[in-house]
Amino acid sequence: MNKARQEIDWWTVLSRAMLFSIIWWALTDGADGSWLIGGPVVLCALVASVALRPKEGIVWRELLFFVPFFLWHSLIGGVDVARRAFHPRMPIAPELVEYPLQLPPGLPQVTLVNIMSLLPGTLGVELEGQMLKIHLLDGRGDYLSGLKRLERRVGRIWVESADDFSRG
Amino acid sequence: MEGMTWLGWSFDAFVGAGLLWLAWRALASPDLFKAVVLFVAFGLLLALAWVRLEAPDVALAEAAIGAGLTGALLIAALTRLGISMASGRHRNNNKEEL
Amino acid sequence: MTPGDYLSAALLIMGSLFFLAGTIGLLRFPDVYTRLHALTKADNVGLGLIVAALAIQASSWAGVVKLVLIWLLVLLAGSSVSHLVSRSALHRGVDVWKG
Amino acid sequence: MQHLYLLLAVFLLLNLGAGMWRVLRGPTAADRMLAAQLFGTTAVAVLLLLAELENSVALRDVALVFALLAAVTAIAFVRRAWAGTEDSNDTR
Repeated sequence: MNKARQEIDWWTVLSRAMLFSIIWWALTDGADGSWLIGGPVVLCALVASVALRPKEGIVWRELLFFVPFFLWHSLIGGVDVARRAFHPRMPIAPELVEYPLQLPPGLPQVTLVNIMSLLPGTLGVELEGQMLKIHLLDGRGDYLSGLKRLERRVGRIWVESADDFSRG
Repeated sequence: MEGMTWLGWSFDAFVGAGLLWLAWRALASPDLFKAVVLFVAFGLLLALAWVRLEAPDVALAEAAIGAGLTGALLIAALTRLGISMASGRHRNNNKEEL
Repeated sequence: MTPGDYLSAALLIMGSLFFLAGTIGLLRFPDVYTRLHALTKADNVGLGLIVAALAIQASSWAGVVKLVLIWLLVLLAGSSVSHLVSRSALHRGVDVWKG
Repeated sequence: MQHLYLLLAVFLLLNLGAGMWRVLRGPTAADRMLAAQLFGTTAVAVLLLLAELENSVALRDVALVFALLAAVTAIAFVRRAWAGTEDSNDTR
């Protein structure tokens, strides 16, 4: 268990404490009296999440840049699929393709698969090592460049070791 | 205000009719897996009915227990019983009875 | 009606249209995989627009955060479930429909 | 505004009814499961609209529970019922 031995930097603890506090605050609609329970709950969540934290860390700045990118492209994805569903001739040409991944296994790959399913035309089907099976709604278009860009972006969000947190 | 009550009534009418119909279909379905999915849908609609009856606490319980957990438990029970998925691979393509 | 009301009314109507698109896709598309495309993408965008519309109307910031939290949960559930279902469909040997 | 909320809630409910067709027809179990997933998302939207309509915060909590549990049934389905043959034999 060298994971637990890793140095726990204060930035990780602080950012997570803040995140959990915000979630509690939102869940209770900002009721003041709720902090009597909320304090211990946030503390428990903090302890659990720091103890169970994966070896990859989040670069918050990259995540912040990723949010508008994701929102815009998932909107395009929705419009795209809606257009195909409403279109009288239903212009789809589904295809199952394999895509070699550059991302390291674990969280980065899983994030990619999950996010991909919300973006235009792609659906992550199966992850086998460094090979990802993707179902395309329309195999005729250019999907590769979009995927590569998404992969690079996801790769920048996750950094290898937890110590790099603060430098994000 | 007139339109408001009319809309409210039509909402309630859809929920009520949907509940009866779903209950009947779930009981009458020969395909047990289909019955489970119908039951889950029934739970969702019932939660909406509780909301309309101004009982959000009951709706909360119904959403958690009725639609969430019971569906999962019923599926687990179905698998444990060893009843093959009637709509699995072997009957993939034939049009089944409604 | 204030300008904010008009904006959120427009967002609400657009969101509902995406829900309609999701249902139409679910009914029209030919196989499990394509239906998953329709469901996850259209419904999540639809819910996102409705959440945005209600966030404009929300009276407190806590309400806004809670709405966003609900949307994120649905996003997470939707994308994970679509991955799991398509994966097991592939394992079960459900063929990919080709036009 | 109030009219719009209720109108759209009715519209989404009708949408749900249309999705019912997929539950009845299948053809595979996964298709039925997908329809159930659609119901979950639509129900969250309807609940949020009703919460706004009745100005009740408690209803948003109901929507939150729906969102949390939306995946449970589907995951139980994938893990238990629809996994490959090697999983369907175990009696855990």
